[in-house]
Amino acid sequence: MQVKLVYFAWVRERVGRPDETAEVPAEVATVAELVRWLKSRGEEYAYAFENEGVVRAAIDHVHVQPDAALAGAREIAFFPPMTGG
Amino acid sequence: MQVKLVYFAWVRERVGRPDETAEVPAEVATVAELVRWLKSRGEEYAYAFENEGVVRAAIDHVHVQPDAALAGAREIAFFPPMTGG
Amino acid sequence: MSLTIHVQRESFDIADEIAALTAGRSDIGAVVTFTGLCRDEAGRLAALELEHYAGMAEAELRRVAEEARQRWSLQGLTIIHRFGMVAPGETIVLVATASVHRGAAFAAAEFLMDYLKTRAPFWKREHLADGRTGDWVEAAAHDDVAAARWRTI
Amino acid sequence: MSLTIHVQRESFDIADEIAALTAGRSDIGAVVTFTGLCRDEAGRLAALELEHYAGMAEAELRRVAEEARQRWSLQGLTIIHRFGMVAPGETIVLVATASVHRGAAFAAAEFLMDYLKTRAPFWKREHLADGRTGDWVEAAAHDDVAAARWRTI
Repeated sequence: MQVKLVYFAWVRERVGRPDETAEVPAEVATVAELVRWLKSRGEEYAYAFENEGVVRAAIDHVHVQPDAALAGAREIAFFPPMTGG
Repeated sequence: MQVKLVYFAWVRERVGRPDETAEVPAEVATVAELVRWLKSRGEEYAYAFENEGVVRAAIDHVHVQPDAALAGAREIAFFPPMTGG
Repeated sequence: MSLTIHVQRESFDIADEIAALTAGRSDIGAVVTFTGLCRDEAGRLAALELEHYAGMAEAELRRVAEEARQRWSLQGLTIIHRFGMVAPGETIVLVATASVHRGAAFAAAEFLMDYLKTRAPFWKREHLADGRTGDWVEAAAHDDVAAARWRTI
Repeated sequence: MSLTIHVQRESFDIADEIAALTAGRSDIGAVVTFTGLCRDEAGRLAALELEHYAGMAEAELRRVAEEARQRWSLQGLTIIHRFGMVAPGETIVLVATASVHRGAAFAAAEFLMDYLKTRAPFWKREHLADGRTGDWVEAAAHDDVAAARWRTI
């Protein structure tokens, strides 16, 4: 599955890029599995996701939990807890 | 005791004047006793205070309860429940 | 803390009041304003007339403000209450609070409105769209309930 | 109900937004505004930089607004959130609510701020007075607590 990944704030800084297009293997089915797969790809991802419970995710502009399915996703975002307002 | 009485809203309309100076007998010691004394003075007062529990009072610009003492009061106000804001 | 209390016939400018509350300061994180407006009650009203007890109105607003200042950490507080004739859509009252964090600003503004409604000596009378002078507005029991909830805090 | 949501770099004028919220209406009794401002943290900060997720920010504010609209009877609702560099004393966020009565306007404004703080995709970074770029601001646990209290209502 080809999907666009976008990163924000210190997750973006740690990964080293604001976005990328990834070819995700078919067996990677959930957000949590995607995080594990990314962490296996390089140190920058291992660093960005070192505390898995901290980084939040959204699929196609909607907040999701780690067990959310990736099926049909066009854009998956990873970011720290929000600090707007 | 000579005291200035002031009235507001429908209490003022029922009494028929915005204010007056009254010579209150010495035995009239509290707000509740002042109300009873006023009601004995004429129909307009009886009408204004027909539901004694409704009319509120203030002594020298401070809200008071019916049992408040009149001693030392310069200005006593009577008015309906407030509807500002 | 800056404290501004006005009882006035004239209208007021909310932006000016917020600007005055925050002017020259960079330690304020939150400003909450409440503006009360005259409604026409589905076309029934031409205006509301506000009678007030001059002298006590200012004193009572000052007491209510003082109580808010003691309960919450505020950097500024503004209360403006109009009297006289107010047309539908016009402002009647403004409460503005400034604080470091939003919780205090929200709570203090709500407290001020709840207290002011039941304690500030103002009385509204309706003026009807057909030209007649209407009745005095009756105090709402829910306003007493709203004010009472602060007593247990 | 009028609904205005803006995610923008530019500053905004609170009076203009209140005027837009109430323009041409005479059935609104209460307007509550919350303005969040950049603090300098006792001189430590030169600015806050706000990063945001364009597209999702607007969508999330719209979802939060929709939830407020379903919970309370509102006549109007405005949310403006800035991004980019914001200097101390400048505004970051505006929430404004209009309703017949003050209770709904206050509750909806507080709800919007609580939810927006924990759900809207914005991230603040400090820029220090000495010219260095500081850290990303950490999310406050009390913001999660504030947001959670609405879930049981």
